[in-house]
Order: sequence, then C-alpha cells, then structure tokens
Amino acid sequence: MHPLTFILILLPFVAAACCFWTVSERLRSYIVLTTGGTLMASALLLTFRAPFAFSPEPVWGLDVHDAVKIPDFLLTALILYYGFRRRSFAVIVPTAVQIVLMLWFEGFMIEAPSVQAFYCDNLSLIMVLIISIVGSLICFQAFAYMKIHETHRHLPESRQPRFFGVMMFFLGAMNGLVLSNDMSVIHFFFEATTLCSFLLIGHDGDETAVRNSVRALWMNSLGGLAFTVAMMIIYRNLGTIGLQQILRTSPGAGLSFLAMALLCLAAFVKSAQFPMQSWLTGAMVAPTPVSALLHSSTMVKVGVYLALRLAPVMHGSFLSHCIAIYGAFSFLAGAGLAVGQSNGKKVLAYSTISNLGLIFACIGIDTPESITAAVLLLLFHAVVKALLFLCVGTIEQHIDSRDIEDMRGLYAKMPLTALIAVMGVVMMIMPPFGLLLGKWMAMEAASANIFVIFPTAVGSALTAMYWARWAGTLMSDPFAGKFKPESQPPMTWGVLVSLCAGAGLLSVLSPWVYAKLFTTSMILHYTPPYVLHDGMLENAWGVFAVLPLCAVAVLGFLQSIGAVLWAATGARVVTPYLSGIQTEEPRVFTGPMNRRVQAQAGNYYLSNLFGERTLTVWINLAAGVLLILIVGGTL
Amino acid sequence: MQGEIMDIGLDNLLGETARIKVEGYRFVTISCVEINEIRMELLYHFDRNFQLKHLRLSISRDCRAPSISPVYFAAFLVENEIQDLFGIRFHGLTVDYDRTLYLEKDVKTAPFCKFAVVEKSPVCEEKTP
Amino acid sequence: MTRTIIPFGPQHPVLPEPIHLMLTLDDEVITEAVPAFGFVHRGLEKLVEIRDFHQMIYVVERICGICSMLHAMCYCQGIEEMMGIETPPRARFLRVIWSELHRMHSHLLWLGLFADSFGFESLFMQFWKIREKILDIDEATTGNRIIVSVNVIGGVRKDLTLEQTRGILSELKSVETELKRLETTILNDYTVQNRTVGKGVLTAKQAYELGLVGPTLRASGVMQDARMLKYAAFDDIAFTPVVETDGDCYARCKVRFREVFQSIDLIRQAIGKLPNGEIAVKVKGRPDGEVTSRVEQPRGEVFYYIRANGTKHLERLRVRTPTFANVPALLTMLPGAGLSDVPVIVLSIDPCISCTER
Amino acid sequence: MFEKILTRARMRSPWMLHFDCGSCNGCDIEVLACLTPVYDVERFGVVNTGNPMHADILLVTGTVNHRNRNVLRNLYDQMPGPKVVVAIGACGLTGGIFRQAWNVVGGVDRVIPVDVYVPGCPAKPEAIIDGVVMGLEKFMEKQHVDIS
Amino acid sequence: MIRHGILIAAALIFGPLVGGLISGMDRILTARVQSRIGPPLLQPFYDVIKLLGKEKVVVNVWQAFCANAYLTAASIAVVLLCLRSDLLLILFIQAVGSVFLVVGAFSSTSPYSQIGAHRELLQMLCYEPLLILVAVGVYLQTGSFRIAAVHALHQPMLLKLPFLFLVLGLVLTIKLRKSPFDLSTSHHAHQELVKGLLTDYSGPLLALTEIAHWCDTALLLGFCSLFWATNPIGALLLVAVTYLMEIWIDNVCARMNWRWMLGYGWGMGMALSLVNLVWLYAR
Repeated sequence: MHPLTFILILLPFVAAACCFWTVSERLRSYIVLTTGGTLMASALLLTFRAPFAFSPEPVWGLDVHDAVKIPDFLLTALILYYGFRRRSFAVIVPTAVQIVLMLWFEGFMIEAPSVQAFYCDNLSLIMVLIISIVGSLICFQAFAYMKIHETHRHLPESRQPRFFGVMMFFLGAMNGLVLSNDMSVIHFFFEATTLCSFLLIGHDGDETAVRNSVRALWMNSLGGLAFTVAMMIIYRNLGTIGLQQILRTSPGAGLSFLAMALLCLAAFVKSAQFPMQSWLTGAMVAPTPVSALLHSSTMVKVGVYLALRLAPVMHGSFLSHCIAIYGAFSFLAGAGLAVGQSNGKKVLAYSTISNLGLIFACIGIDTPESITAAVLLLLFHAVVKALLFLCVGTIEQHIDSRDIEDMRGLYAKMPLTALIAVMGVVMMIMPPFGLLLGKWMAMEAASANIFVIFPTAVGSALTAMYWARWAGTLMSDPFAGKFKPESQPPMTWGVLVSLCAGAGLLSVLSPWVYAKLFTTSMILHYTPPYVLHDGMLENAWGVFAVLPLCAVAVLGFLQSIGAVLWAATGARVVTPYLSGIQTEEPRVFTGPMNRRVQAQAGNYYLSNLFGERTLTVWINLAAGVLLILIVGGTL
Repeated sequence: MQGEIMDIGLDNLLGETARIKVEGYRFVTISCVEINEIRMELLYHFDRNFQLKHLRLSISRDCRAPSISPVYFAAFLVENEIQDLFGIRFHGLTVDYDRTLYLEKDVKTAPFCKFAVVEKSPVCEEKTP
Repeated sequence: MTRTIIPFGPQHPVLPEPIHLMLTLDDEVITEAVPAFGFVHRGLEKLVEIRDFHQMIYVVERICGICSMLHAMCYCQGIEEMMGIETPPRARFLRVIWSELHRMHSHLLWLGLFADSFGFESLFMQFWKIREKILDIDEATTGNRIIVSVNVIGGVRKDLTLEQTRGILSELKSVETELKRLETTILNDYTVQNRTVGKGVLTAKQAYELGLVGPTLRASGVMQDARMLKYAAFDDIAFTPVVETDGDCYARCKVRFREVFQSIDLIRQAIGKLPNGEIAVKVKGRPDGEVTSRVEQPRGEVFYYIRANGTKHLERLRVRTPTFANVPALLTMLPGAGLSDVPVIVLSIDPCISCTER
Repeated sequence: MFEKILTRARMRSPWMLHFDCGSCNGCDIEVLACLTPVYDVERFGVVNTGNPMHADILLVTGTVNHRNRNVLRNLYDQMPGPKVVVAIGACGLTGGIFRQAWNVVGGVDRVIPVDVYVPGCPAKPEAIIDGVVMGLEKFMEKQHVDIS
Repeated sequence: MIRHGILIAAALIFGPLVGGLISGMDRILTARVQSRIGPPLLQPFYDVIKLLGKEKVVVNVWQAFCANAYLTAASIAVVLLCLRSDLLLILFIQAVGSVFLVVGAFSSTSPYSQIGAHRELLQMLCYEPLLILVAVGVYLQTGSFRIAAVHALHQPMLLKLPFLFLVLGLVLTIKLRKSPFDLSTSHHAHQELVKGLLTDYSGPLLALTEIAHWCDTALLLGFCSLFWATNPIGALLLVAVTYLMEIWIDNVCARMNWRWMLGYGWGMGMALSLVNLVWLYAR
C-alpha cells in the first residue's frame, strides 16, 4: 500500500515538473498518458487495499507533517504574492492573517502530533478513483482540446507546458488531500488546489480570466482561513489534528461545533455554495477541461468530502439540521438559476452547485440512507458532469459558441457529440441511472424533514426542466438521413465514449458498487441501510429495482432504436407543420410580402422569474442568513 | 352622393388630409376608379359624426401618389390594395407590401384595370409639399 | 430573451379563415405582428363588368356568408338611393327584422368562437346550439339558413305571414331565456374574465383615430353605430347603441352579448309596428351617378361606394367592410400581448377575412 | 383479419381538417356547425384536428385562388395516407359564382384530387355530413393504396 | 414469480385498456355536458387502431424513439403500480415518459411543437413537486413509500390526507390536459398552438403517445384509488367521483396561461400540501 499511495500522490508531482520543463508536445503527451495510465491502475489496485492507515518512516528525521510544513508556508506565501501582484486586498488580508495564524500554530501551539499521516477508507477510495480515472481521462481529452484552443487564440508561444504542469500537480494534490489524515497536511493540499484553480482559471490571461481568477482566489482564501482557524480550535480542544482521532471523539466530549461550522464554511466555499457561488460561475472562462476537472468532478467535491468526513460527529446536532436546510436551499436556488441560463457552461456550473447542495442536504440529514445517497450522488455526478463538460467543450470548439440557442439542431452537425450529450442529460435526470438512484435515496431520506423536502421537490422539477430543454434543443433538427458521426480526434471521442459507457456501466452495477462501499467495509461506520437482492436495493420504506429497470431500459432502448430504424427506412419524410405555408426548405415559410422567413422558437428561460441578476440578490441574502444561522447557532 | 366633395391635386393632398384630421374626421377608405387610358381617380372618404367628406384626386396612371398613411395609419391597407389592383404606386407608405398584398410575385399586371393593365414604372413624381 | 417567429395561419384551427400573421415573440410576448393577406382574395368588385346591377346582389351576398343579408341590403339601399326608388314601408321593416336576425346569428357565432378561442369548448357548443334557432327562423322564413337572399332592389322578395311573426317571437323568447342562463358564464366567470379583462386595450381616442367601426369601436366608449343613420325602418324604431368604456376584449364581448338582446328588442319592435302593404316596387331604368351607402353590419359599419354610368353594368363598386377598418386595430393591440392572448385578441375584432379581401 | 379491423376503425374514426380556401364563410360556418350539438358529427368519430399531420379527411370550402393553392397543396401533402378530400359548396366544386373573378383558379380539383363533391351554396350541414360519410366509403377502396 | 408474471402481463394489457375506456367515457360524458350525444365508448380504440394503420410520416426520426420511450416508461410505471412497488420510483419513471415526449416534440423544428414542448415542461414543473409531496404525505401516513404499505392500512388514507388528495386532483387536471390547464396540447384543437407538442407526431407515433397517455391516466387514477385502498368499492367510487369532477372542471373553465398555472398550481398546491404535511408531522 505504501508504494500505491506514493504513486498516487507523488507521481503527478513528478509528472507536473516534467510537463513544465518539456517543450516537445509529443513527449509531454507521453508523460501525461503514462502518468494517467499509472494513476488509473494504482487507483484500481487501491480498491483491494482499502481500508488502511499508516505513517511512512521519517526520512532524515522528518515525518510527513514536517515535510509539508515548509511547502505549506511557501504555498500560502505564493498566494499572498499573487494577491500583491493582482493588487487584491481581498486576497491579501485573509492570506496574511492565515500566515500569521499558521506561524503561531506551528511555532507555539503544536507539539509533535502523533497521528497517522495517511488514511484510506471507502470514501477516500471513491475520491481517489474519481480523481485518478475521471481526472486522467479529462487530461487526455485536454490534449486535443488545448491544441485547437491555442490555434484559435493564435498564441505566440504555447502555454501548454504550464497548463499540463498545473493539471498534473492538481491531480497529485487532490489525491494527497483525500488520502491524508493529518489536518495540517490536508490544509497544504487544500491550499494547493486553490492555487491550481487560480492558475487555471487565469490561464488564458485575458481580462475577464484574470478578474475571475482573482475572485476565485480571494473567496477560496477565505475558506482557507476558516480551515486554519477551525484546525487551531480543534487542536486546542482535543489536542489532535488527526481526522480519525477527531471522528472518534464522542459527541459532547469537548468537540467545538464552532470549529465544525468553520470547517463546513470552508467546505461550502470550496463547493461554491451560495453566496460564494460567483467564483465558480466566473471560473467558466477557463478552458473546458479545467471546468470539467476542477469545477465539476473533483475540486468542488473537496467541500462535500470534508463535510462527509465530519458527518458522524455532527450527527443530530443543530448544525447538522442547518446544513440540511442550507443544502436543500442551495439545490433549489442552483436549479432555479440554471433554468434562467442560456449559456451552456453556466447551466452546468449552476447545476453543479445545485447538485452539491443536494449532497450537503443529504449530509445534513445524516441518516445511513442519506449518507449513501450523498456518496452515490458524489460519484455519479463526478462522472456524468465531467462528460457533459467535455461535450460542451467539444461542441464549443466546433460551433464557436457555448450558448444553448446556438446548439439548436446540433444533431445535424455533430451527431456523435450531440447524442453523447443527450445520453449525459439522460443519465443526469432519469432512472435507472445512478444520479437518479442517489436522488431517490436523498428524497426518501429527506421526507422526514419538511424544510428539506419542499425545496428538494421543487428543485428536482426545475432540474428536469433545464436538462430536458437542453436535450431537446440538441435534437431539434430537420430530418437527417443517415447517422454519420463527425470526425474528431480519437483522444476526444475516445474519452467521451468511455466516460459515457463508464457512467452507464457504473449505473448498472450500482447495487454492487453500493455493496462494495457499504457492506464490505462500512463507510464512515454507518450501518448499511439497504438490502441488496435480485439486483434491487431495498430498505424498510422503499425499493429501487435497479437491475430489472436497467434490463427493461435496455430492452426499451433497443426497441426504440428499432423504431428509429423503422422511421429512417420506411417512412415518408415531411416538413414540420408551419400552418400550410411551409416551403421545401425545412424551417422556412413564405411570410408576408412573399418573403421567405425562417420559423424559429427560442427556448424559455423565464428570465423575469429566474433571471440571474435579480434572483441572485435574494438567494445570496437568504443563503447569508442561513450561513449566519449555521455559524451563529454553534456559539 | 352624400357629403361634401372637394377636388384636390397631388400637391395639396397631404395638406388637406392633415387639415381634415385636425377637424376631427375619421378615415373611411379610398376608392379608386379608372376613368380612361391615362387618368385614374382616387376618392378619399372621411367621416365625422356620420358627415362624409370626400377628396377627389385625379391622377395620371403612371404617377406616384403620396401616401396618407403617416397621417391616417389605417390608410396603409387600402393604399396597398390600390397598389395591387390598380397599379398606382404610393410612396411613404408606413407598411409597404410592394404589390404583394394580394398578388403573387410574378404578376406584373394591374388586375382591376380595364384599359391599360400592364404595370409601368412611375415616371412622374409630384412636387414635394 | 430569445426570439421566436411563428407563422400564425393561414391554416390554423383558431382562425376560421385564412389570414397569416407573422408573429415575433420574446418569451411568449409578442413584439411584432405582420399580417399577410390574399388567401381569400377573389376580386369580386371587378365582377361588375360581367354581372349586371341586379345580378350583383348575389355576388355581394357572397362577399361574406355571415353578413350576407346586410351586404345585399347596403348595396340595394345604395342603388335605390341612386335611382330614387322609394321602398315600401313593409319592406323596410322586414329588412330590419332579417338584418337583426342576421346580427344575432353572427354575434352568437362570434360568442361561440370567442369562447373557443380561450378554450371554453362547452360554452362554444351552447352558443352554437342557440344560434341554430335563429338559423331555423331564417330557413323557415326565407328558405335558406345563412345566405337568405331576401333583398332585391326596391324591396324584399319574401314576406312574413302572421304565423311566422308569431313563431319568430316565441322562438326569440326561448333564445332570450337560454341566453340569460349563459350570461353569468360568459360575463362573470373567473377564468373567462382572467382571459379577457385587460387584454387588447384600446382607448377611445386610439379607437377613434384608427377609424375603427362596430362593436370594437363601441367597446372603447365611442357611441357610433350606423343604425343611427336611420336607414331602413330605424327612424320608427327606438334605438340606442350599446356602448362600453373599457376597450378590452371583455368589453367587446359584453357589447356583442348585449347587442344580441338589443337585436331581440329591435325585432320585437319591428314586428310590433310591421305595417301592411307591398314588399317591393318595380324597378325601371338604369342607375347613373355615384353614391355612398352605409349599413351597420354585425362587425361594424360597411361602406359602399357605387358609381354607375347609365348602363346595366356598374362602373365601379367599392366595398369597405368593417373588418378592413378594424385590421389596423389588430396591429396596435397585438404587440405586447402574450401568445395565448393572440386568438382572443384576433377574434375580439370579429375578423371576417372574406369580407376584408373580397 | 387485421385489414378488416383497420378498415372498420378507419371508417369509424375520420379526423377532419378543415381548410377555408377562399370561401365566403357560408360553408365554413356550416362545417363548424356540424360539430355543434344539433348535428354533432362526433357521433361518427369525427374530430376537428386542425392539423394536417393528424387528419384523415380534408374538408375544403371555397374556391382556390392563386395564393392559397400552394397552401392547399402543402396541407394535402402533409396529410398521411390514406386520405380523402371532400370539396364543399358550389365554389369548392367549380368556383361557383366567383369563377369569373380574376383571382380565382377554380374548383378544388384543379389543385388536389377530390373524392367527394358536396354541392350547395352554402352546403347544409346535413349535406356535409353526408359528404363525409361518402368519403368514409372511399377508405374501403383506398385501404391498399397510399400506405406502403 | 408466476404471480409477478401474471401481474405484469395484466398491467401491460389492462393499464392501457382501462385508460382507453376511461377516455371513451370521458368523451361521451363531455359530449353530454355539451348537449351532444358523443362518440361510441370504444371510439378511442378506433382512433388508435386507425392511427396505427396510417402511413408512416415523420418529421424527425428521433420522434419515433421518443414516442416509443414514452410508451415504455408509461407502461413500466403502470406495471410497478400493479406490483405495489415504490411510489417515488413510479413517479420518477412516469416523469421519464413525459421528458421523452417533450424531447420528441423538441426534435421537430415547428415552433408550435417547440412551444408546446416548453409549456409541457412548465406543466411538469408545476405538477412534479406536488406529486412528490403527495408521495411524501403517503410516506408520513404509512411509514413507507411502498404501495403495499398503503394496502396494509386499516382506514382510508383520505381521512388523513384530504388536502393532499385535492393536490392530487390538481395534478390530475394538469396531467389529463383538462381546462384550465390544457396548455401544451389539448384534446380538441381550437387553441393557439394547434396541437401543441403533439403537432408533429403523426400516424403510428401519435398512436403510441395516445396509448402512453392512457397508461398515464390509469396510473394517476390508480394513485387516486390508493386513498381509499381499504375497500375496492370505495376506491372505485373515489376514482369515479374524482374523474367526474375532472370532467366538470374541464367544462366550466376557460384555458388559462402558464403564468397563472405556475402561480395557482404552486400557490394552491404547496399551501394545501404544507397544511396537510405539517399536520402529519405534528401528529
């Protein structure tokens, strides 16, 4: 297990350095491919090893805690430097305070911590799998993407070495974060991801990119500050900064809920929950692989990961209830804002916020069922959302727009990508796919709480609305004769297809994924809430027939495809109904003055109901109140 | 015929119309009558409390008439109709169907004319008022 | 805001007749409405060259099937004025009776279609059920349901017997009671009011300046009704126009609904005062000169300009139908309305496209 | 066997599309009147679909003019087979009183094939219903045509 | 296993059959309300058989996919109802059908079809949360989302969930496309959107959507019947009364617009559910 852990954490760092110094594109692609492949293999191998905990032998008298200390300071100092360089007061102040606090903590407070440096249970394992497999796939796709991206932008010299360097570095940092047990080590990786995010958002270097990257940086450094303070309070109260040690304290034994609240605050910031969502929506200026990797499937998941870790100790507390309501609210608000968007990436961003909110709600409810829901949502959301992001990226490079309106009838232009995107949408909202399984669990678990179930119910309807609208828009197209997939670099379609297939397969296997995660070694020590038999997940009050439904879905799918073939061969093709004045061109009718007019139907974005500008103010206000409630309630 | 009839020329049509509007008359319609090979007659009918007033404009077939639709919006429809059916062109129409209100694209004739049915491009313009 | 462009018509289930409206919408709110015509244009006015002035009655009756009687009446009155013919009093009263019956069936038809335009199918059925009674009267008295063809120059072709007048009065009685029952629904129902009140508002000034006519104008508070010209027998019949002031679709509905009762009243008066005597006079000579003639049709005032040259063929027949005058109102009312209000607003002027284009 | 059931179903479920081609409204409103309580053509399964994609029977009233002939053609083409066209009224048959007007093409059969002619000016609802029922019988002949 | 097989087969056959019969009865009753005689009882079946035998005319081949998927989802939902499975799951699957119907309508470029699709989405937006809340009410009453638990009750749920039953009635009105909610498409075509989202479904595909709609009807009425699950006669009576109310509402209302629907549906539905749920929680 030691080598696997080290490979997972250190190999990306080495690869990052190599990428950074490699000019040759071919060599760089080999580096990334090898690293990605190794990471995937190691992550898969790790599944057989978990759970475990260990500390490596000190090298030259330095254990992991000490080894990270200096880089941690360097990293924070680097953030401070960027704060000065961008002249952002909002970055400088929290970072400076953070450095001072850290100096005090490391210098005066902490004594040799005797905690294990690394710890891996099923939760970490899921995160590692997501990071290593989905992350690597995204990095592969980034090759094809960045090539076109840079051609579009006519850069004098390629910035790809830096880009891939940061991406690789990020993978290592993420693996480190989820495998660490020592909170100060986690803090180091936490800050590292912030920095990576900052660098990647600002990658294109234009004005909006820089502005949005600074916004992401200051918001996240607030999170970092909250994390530091929480760490100090915990150490003062409990005398340890090992996560497992904290979790083992029985509730009420000197555990400070303020610290928990602060940690949750840090988690909310990382997961871009309201009212700190604007950094994530701003981050959409980054190249799409970045959005896919950092801002949907991995980095934003750090927040829910942290909260999940802490869930057992918060069980039944006021804080926990507040988080549940806050999460449900976030789910609703995110979905509402997504309805009002026509910018594809923004829809994805809000949908991410919304889904993370749902996960938080599950964590807040804190029953075995809801925790199961949270974990499944986390897993499936990562895969499917990454897929959708990559689809949008690919589409964007073909049609030069990320607006949903411009994707109208995309099926005619790029059938493969359009179909995969529609599949992605289907997997987002429909049974028997994993996300809906998670949502089903979440709703059944939330039913006991009226404050949670109301926003969840409405939010879920909104979610279905904006996804269905998008899927429909992609397919909105006059009759296209035969299915001819567009030509795309293998790196692109390969990744898309494998993510899509992977998500589908994972959905079919979800009962066994559940079994693996919850029954072989219980996640977070919860008793497994569902019984698995005949491929169905059952508990006392509900049953989700995963496997039978999958079987029926496959049959239905095949039959429907048969219908498509039937329609494609035997049917007469007519132009759509246009009040009898259609012309031979599919969308054109003869209008007034004998002009040929193109009929069109724009999507409804209900801008006066779900307009971003007005709605955001109210949502931020409400979320602010809830946050005050969360933090204030613990005092 | 009921009501007062005024003969007017191309140059004072718009002025008269505007005056009539100020007096509170409503627009009723325009009737076009083909007199002979050259002349056409446009009758502008107005109404105020069931009192009719008619402006009679004699116009050469190949002249453009000024449109009164900027004064009376409702006139645009009938002017377009006359354009289509009699071939008299109006300029300054608020909504100009360009002879497609009733006619298909390929029709170059003026279907309601007895004497000279083929449309000619207008050669004379009236003096601008 | 996203743009939507819809071809509304020529074939569209809420439009009984082909007219095309190119609607541009932002989020179901109309920003622009451009109409296209010519789907019904036949060029009837030019038929004066082929048909003589007697035969033209049959043509003008078919300008529009719904107001056919009033077209013919207007035409005949014009020719009569031109030729100096004095129609016998009984014919004038009979014209009033049939024209008001025509107005009733037209308004009932409209009320049904209007109810249908906001999806109130059962109300549509009820109004059309009542309307059948009027058509039965028409059929019993003239031999045809819709195009009654009673007018000739110099009078009418058919007479009413005493039994027939009694029959009409008793039928009207039952029509009146049945209509009273529907009053609460069409005027006071919450859902109906929701769909009609405040939709397609025209102020009195707007309505007047656009040159609107008929119920559309009167619903905006302008008291103008061609029956005030006291043509036919209206000088002997007590008559005050129905006027509403709100100027919205609801007001138009109310005006028409009240006008049905008014028509019942007018018919009763006409039958009560029906003088005895001839129903038509012989016509001699050919028309010459020019004349204008106006009659209040169900949809508003129709304007005929007739020019004759002493031959049996008229020189020019110009018909300005009420819908032709009301179309500009449509273009003023539609922008700003919602897509779901389009049928309601379009129907609120009671469009008759076959009149408009002739 | 299935053919029999199908033909039976077709004859019992004629969905109609009404297109006013330039009629004077006389026949139009009579067509609508067929749907209303006194005549209630839904007894025979007739539904006014208003949409060519769903219709089996096309009821055309009025004369064809130069502009709406394309519309009529379009609507006819959009209807899935087997389909029946019923021309209603004197104008729909020949152009009627309007046939000499300048913008009149003539009867409906100048543009699309007509199966049933319903005379009258305007045609009475009874006649229209009769025409529709006669149209239904055409389905017997058409059962093998039009659909592949 | 055999019992399950029989149940599934029964659901697949009788679901649409019952839905079709109800639709036939609906048409007769509606006609009677409108002083007409109306079509024969089996009219919906004639319609569907005729449609199945019509020429294949398509606008976009994916409509075939969507119509099929709609039918599949709708019938699975009915099957699960008969198997007395999880209520929430059934609702989700039912929603799948609607989504596919909408996507199919989107795939035509006709603006009528697309606007119809949008309105259908708004209708779903209106009724989906309400349906979930009704299911939550059932859960709070029985302690389980399984329909089997409803059947185990000793007294009708209606007594404890009267307001939620009203909410279900509201949903039913929207779902059955009755006035005032026949926004996206309606049974008779006199509306601004022609046939709305069904505009470009034609022939056999339209038949599929029609059968699927029967399934939906059967499903929702089955849901209604759960509120008096203790007694089959009571259940039947409840469903009959509910459906008569629907027909009555359909015939005394004008069609409203979607803004009103969202306002009224959410306002009324949420308020009623809130009252009922709070009462259940408080107990």
